[in-house]
Amino acid sequence: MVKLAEWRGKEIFRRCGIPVPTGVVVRSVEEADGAVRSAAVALPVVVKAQVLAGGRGKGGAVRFAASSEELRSVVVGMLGMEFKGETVKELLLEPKVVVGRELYLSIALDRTARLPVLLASGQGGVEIESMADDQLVHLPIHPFVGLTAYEKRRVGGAFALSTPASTELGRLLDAVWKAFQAEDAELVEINPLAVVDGHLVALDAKVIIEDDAGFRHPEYADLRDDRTPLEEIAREKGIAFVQLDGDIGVIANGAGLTMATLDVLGQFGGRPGVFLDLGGTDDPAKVTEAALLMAKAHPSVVFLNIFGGVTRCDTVARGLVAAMTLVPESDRFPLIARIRGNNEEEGRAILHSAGITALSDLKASAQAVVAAEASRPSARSAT
Amino acid sequence: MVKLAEWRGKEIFRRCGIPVPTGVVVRSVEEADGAVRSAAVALPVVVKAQVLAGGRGKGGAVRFAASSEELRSVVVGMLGMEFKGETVKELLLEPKVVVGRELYLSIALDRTARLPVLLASGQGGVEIESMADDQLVHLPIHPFVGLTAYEKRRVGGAFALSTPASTELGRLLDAVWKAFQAEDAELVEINPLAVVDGHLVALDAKVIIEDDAGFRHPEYADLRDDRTPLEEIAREKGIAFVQLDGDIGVIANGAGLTMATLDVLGQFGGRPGVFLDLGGTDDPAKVTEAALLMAKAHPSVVFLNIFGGVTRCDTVARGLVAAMTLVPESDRFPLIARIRGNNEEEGRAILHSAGITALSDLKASAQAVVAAEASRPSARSAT
Amino acid sequence: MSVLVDADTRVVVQGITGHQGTAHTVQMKAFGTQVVAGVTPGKGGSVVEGVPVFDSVAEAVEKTGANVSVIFVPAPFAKDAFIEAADAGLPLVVIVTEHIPFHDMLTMYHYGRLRGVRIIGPNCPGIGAPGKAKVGIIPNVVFRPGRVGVISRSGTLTYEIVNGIKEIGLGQSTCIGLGGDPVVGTSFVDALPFFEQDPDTDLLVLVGEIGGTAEEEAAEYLRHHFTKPVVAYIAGRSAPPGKRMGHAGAIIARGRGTAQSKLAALQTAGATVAEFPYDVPSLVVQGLREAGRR
Amino acid sequence: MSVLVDADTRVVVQGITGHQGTAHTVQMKAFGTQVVAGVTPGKGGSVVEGVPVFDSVAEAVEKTGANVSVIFVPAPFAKDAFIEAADAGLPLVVIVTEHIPFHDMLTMYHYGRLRGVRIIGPNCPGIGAPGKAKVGIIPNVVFRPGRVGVISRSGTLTYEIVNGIKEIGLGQSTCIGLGGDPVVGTSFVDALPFFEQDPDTDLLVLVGEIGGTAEEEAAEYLRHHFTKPVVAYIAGRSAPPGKRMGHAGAIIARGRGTAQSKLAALQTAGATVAEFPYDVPSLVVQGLREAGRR
Repeated sequence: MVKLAEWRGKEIFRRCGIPVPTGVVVRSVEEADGAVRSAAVALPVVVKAQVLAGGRGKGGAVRFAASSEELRSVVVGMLGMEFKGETVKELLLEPKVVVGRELYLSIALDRTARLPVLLASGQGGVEIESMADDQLVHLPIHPFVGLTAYEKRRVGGAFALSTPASTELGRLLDAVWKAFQAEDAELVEINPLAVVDGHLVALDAKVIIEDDAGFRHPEYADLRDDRTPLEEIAREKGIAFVQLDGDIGVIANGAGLTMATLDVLGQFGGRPGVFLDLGGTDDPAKVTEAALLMAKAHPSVVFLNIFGGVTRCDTVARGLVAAMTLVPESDRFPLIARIRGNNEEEGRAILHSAGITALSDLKASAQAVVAAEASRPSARSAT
Repeated sequence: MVKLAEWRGKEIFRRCGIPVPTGVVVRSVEEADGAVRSAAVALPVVVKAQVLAGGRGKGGAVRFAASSEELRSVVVGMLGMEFKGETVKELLLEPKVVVGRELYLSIALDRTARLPVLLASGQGGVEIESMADDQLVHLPIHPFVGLTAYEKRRVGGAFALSTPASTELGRLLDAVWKAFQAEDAELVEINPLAVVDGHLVALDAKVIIEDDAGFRHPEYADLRDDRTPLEEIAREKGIAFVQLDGDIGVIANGAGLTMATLDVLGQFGGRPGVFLDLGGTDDPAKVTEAALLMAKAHPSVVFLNIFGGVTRCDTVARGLVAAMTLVPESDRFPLIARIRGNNEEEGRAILHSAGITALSDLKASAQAVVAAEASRPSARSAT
Repeated sequence: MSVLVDADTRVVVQGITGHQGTAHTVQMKAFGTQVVAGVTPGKGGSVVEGVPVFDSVAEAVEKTGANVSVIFVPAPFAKDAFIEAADAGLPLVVIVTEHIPFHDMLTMYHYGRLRGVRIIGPNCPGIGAPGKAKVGIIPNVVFRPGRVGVISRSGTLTYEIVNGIKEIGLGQSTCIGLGGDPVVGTSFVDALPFFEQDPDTDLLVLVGEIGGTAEEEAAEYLRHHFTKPVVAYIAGRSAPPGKRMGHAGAIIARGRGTAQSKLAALQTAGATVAEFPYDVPSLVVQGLREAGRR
Repeated sequence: MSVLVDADTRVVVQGITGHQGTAHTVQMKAFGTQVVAGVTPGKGGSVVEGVPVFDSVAEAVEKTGANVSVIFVPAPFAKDAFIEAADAGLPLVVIVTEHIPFHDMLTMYHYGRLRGVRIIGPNCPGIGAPGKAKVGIIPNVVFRPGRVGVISRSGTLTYEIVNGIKEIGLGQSTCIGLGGDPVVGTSFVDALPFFEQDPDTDLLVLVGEIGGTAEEEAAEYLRHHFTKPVVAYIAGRSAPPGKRMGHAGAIIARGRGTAQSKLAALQTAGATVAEFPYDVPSLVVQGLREAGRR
């Protein structure tokens, strides 16, 4: 999933016909000065940190400036600040407006109905989690027919707008639906959708693009901002790699098996630090990739749990032994392996000969891993 | 149904991304001269009469000119000529090309499947009626998914193109489907779709727009070229009015009843000249409209056959009597009425008092109408 | 029993505040139909001819238990009105509106299939089952309870023929006008099984017209799957090719859809073909007699 | 009997000439499955592992009588491959391909419903009925004929659990891996009725994972409509919120989709919940014993 910064979301909105304020993105005090001097944006302005986390207003990541001096000091204060783990590198400057009303509008996926669903509320500006269900209009949109007139009337009823905003609503809803479809979005959220001088304006933009649709959207290839560098490398190799809070690295094949392995470790008091899912394969080449990637995360101990389905376990074992020799000395990690499936005894024998602990029972393996971790100081660095 | 002239069809093609030759429409020798002088089109040119009937090539409505002198003489010869009942008013000038191959491509409606259907043939340039079924690829297109890759491959197989034409085909097919949908077309036909210098080019364009979608296409409001003036007036009043070859005017309510009335007349040797369908209503106001319209067609005798469903027959009869007084003296016509339904006796009595023959039996009425026609000289003028 | 509608039919009228919607609400009620709700956006809360009006179909269904919709809204809004009815869960929608673009109707038809909604129409007179319910605009005067089923692509011609059946002393089980458009929600072939299965129908009258191949497909079905006697009439024997005869669907295109082709197919399938509309009633009597039903 | 596939299953492999397609064709044949055709556009006429390859699904169906498709084609082409299979009239399509955009899958799912096509997957291991047929990629070694049904959202974890059932001396009736994507063609709720009705299934093992509410909906169904014993395991108890755990669908979003919520729902519905995956086999034995089936 690719969460887009507000200003990128607003670019999409503009392209699809959703009205947004005229804003400028700046990355330095000089750029901010220049934006005001060139009249690209008029004072007073609102300065919005382009971070992906929510709650910016309360957290000081949205501020106002009435003069060039004030703007300079606000920009200096905001650039480089940490906000919920993100460093502020970009600021969006927009003219400060007088907001008449704040509404909520989004389209996301309803997995159960297998339909996109539009959510609308006449009480926007707060997080959707805090809205009562009866404040929300909930409308499934069938992709074969799109948003219909009766659904637009339902939203109109929830918003209870006056003209001209009321007459603008139909086109705005079409544009939001268009953005959701054309961008292969998981989420398009406008919160708040504001009434300014009687007109509808999207004051914020939250757009999440689906990863799997990347082949249709090369323009988002560089925007996977919420991944760690290792997660990014893994993604390129088709490996699911999630960094967690603990010290134990877990390599398994298949999302369910990897999760189950984490769960078992957890039950015995182990704290997993890396979730590495080979993606349902027991291909020895992929096992090698995984071992090298795991090494870079400097785990205190690694638990490898492979169910050999298609490939034979002895083949997987040989691949693993080979992989361990490729790991640089400095990055070596203690490994406990559990291999099940075709030819499993032979596979375990190969691992034993290479000095790798190889077990067959998941419970016993997990206990051994937790014991091994407890006996070692943490070697994991913050990569 | 609005049949578009070739050049209008090609404008749509151009907009949708279907390659067409660069052409110029001219309406006089001066315009043709100017087109060549300004290099809007280069000699040698093909000169195509913009008429709606088919078979232009064989009928002398498509000619060639290699020089300005020849062009002038061709244009003089073609403008104003009659072609299958149409007067040639516009000519399309296009550069003459060397055609490699001629293909056939169209999308129309399959009523039974309730799906648009794409027809393609590697042997184009002849009328589709003359193509053998096994020369035609027949592909239903589901509006919820559009043209799919496998269908495009089927067309590709039928066309057996070389590059670059083969690589252009997918986009062209998408464009044809887009034209069919976006224009609310009944038919989009490219015959021939030609290979010129290795590239695909639509050398002809036949586009028929559906009447009922007129509210989405005000741009076609003035283009209903295949209607007579009376048919056009009728259409505006919501009356179905078809001019036929005979002398008897038929007014009835409902398409089926009107057709059945014609059929019965035909069985007794009558020759209907006007089919006037009030459209399933027995509204007296509409009966009045119909009588006035019918008068303009100067029928020798008029047969009015109304089944009174919602309105009472006496009300309809009074409306009819009133209508007859509004018809100008010069346009008066003998009328035989048959009214059935609610209060029919009273209705017939009212008509009798006004001197209008009113019967109840369809067979007897039709016989009376035919007899009345036979006893009169034809008064119908060619409106 | 009857076909598609019965005494439990509860009708919501979409477009009830329009001229046609109001007029036919009166007529349906006079027929004895339970017209339980109307829908006109923005007019919710009002009452038309004793029928409560709602802003949405979903609300109408929730408050009144409506289980059939009849649509009278103008053509540009008909698609949305239908989708609203389908989304509200109604299993049967009768669309009286004419001049709906067939591109819209394609969407409606296939969306209806996806949702399990049967559409009658568009551009149709609807359904009437004497003594039970009428959903649509067939004049009340032509009906009389009986055992003859009628299925048709036309309007007033059907009224004539149904009226003729009444005048000869018989009555109808259910009459369905399928509509004269090129794309209809329910064709002859779709509707024939209902009449085959209806224990209250002894004989079927089929009224067709030129254009398309619906009658030829019906003939195929009749031949293989229909056991009751059929009397058929086809309008448009004298229609010239290439002209739209009133109905958007009534056009002889490229030599297809002629009355002759349809008549031949129906005759081959064993139907009794009426040469004139006024011959239908006596052929019905004869058909019932031969089938031992009268 | 078995669920969805049986000895009459005739498989066409879409994308048979790709690495995965070829490898699993070999495995499916080794399982005893009738793999009758492959499809790769442009490679018609060739033969892969003894299986004839065609240019189109329609041709494959016509020539070989294939009645199930399994799709291995890359994600960008999967939607078209599925529509081709649906248009060719196949009633069941197993989609192994992963990383299909859910927007594409929405179209596929609803088009499948319109066409009456059941989809298993995408991003799924498929279906295996020991002794009958396997359509997909579940390793052959884990199977053994028996009377335990397995239904799951994951792949290898299921192999582990199915293998465990074999190792304890039992066997499986049918195993279905539904896939780990947010939008799947067949969810637990859709598949449960098959197992309820399957006379060869005595007990069902349900393997779920975090994300979405499919397990909660399954629990509702189990409670009201399922009469056989159920052993359930849910992966992801230790997963942190907001992170995609391998499967696109495995994410705890806004506090919903936690293992705790799913476990509670299943327990309330009467399922026996396994704390560890390795506990499943013994709970199956116990469940069968209590049900008097062993």
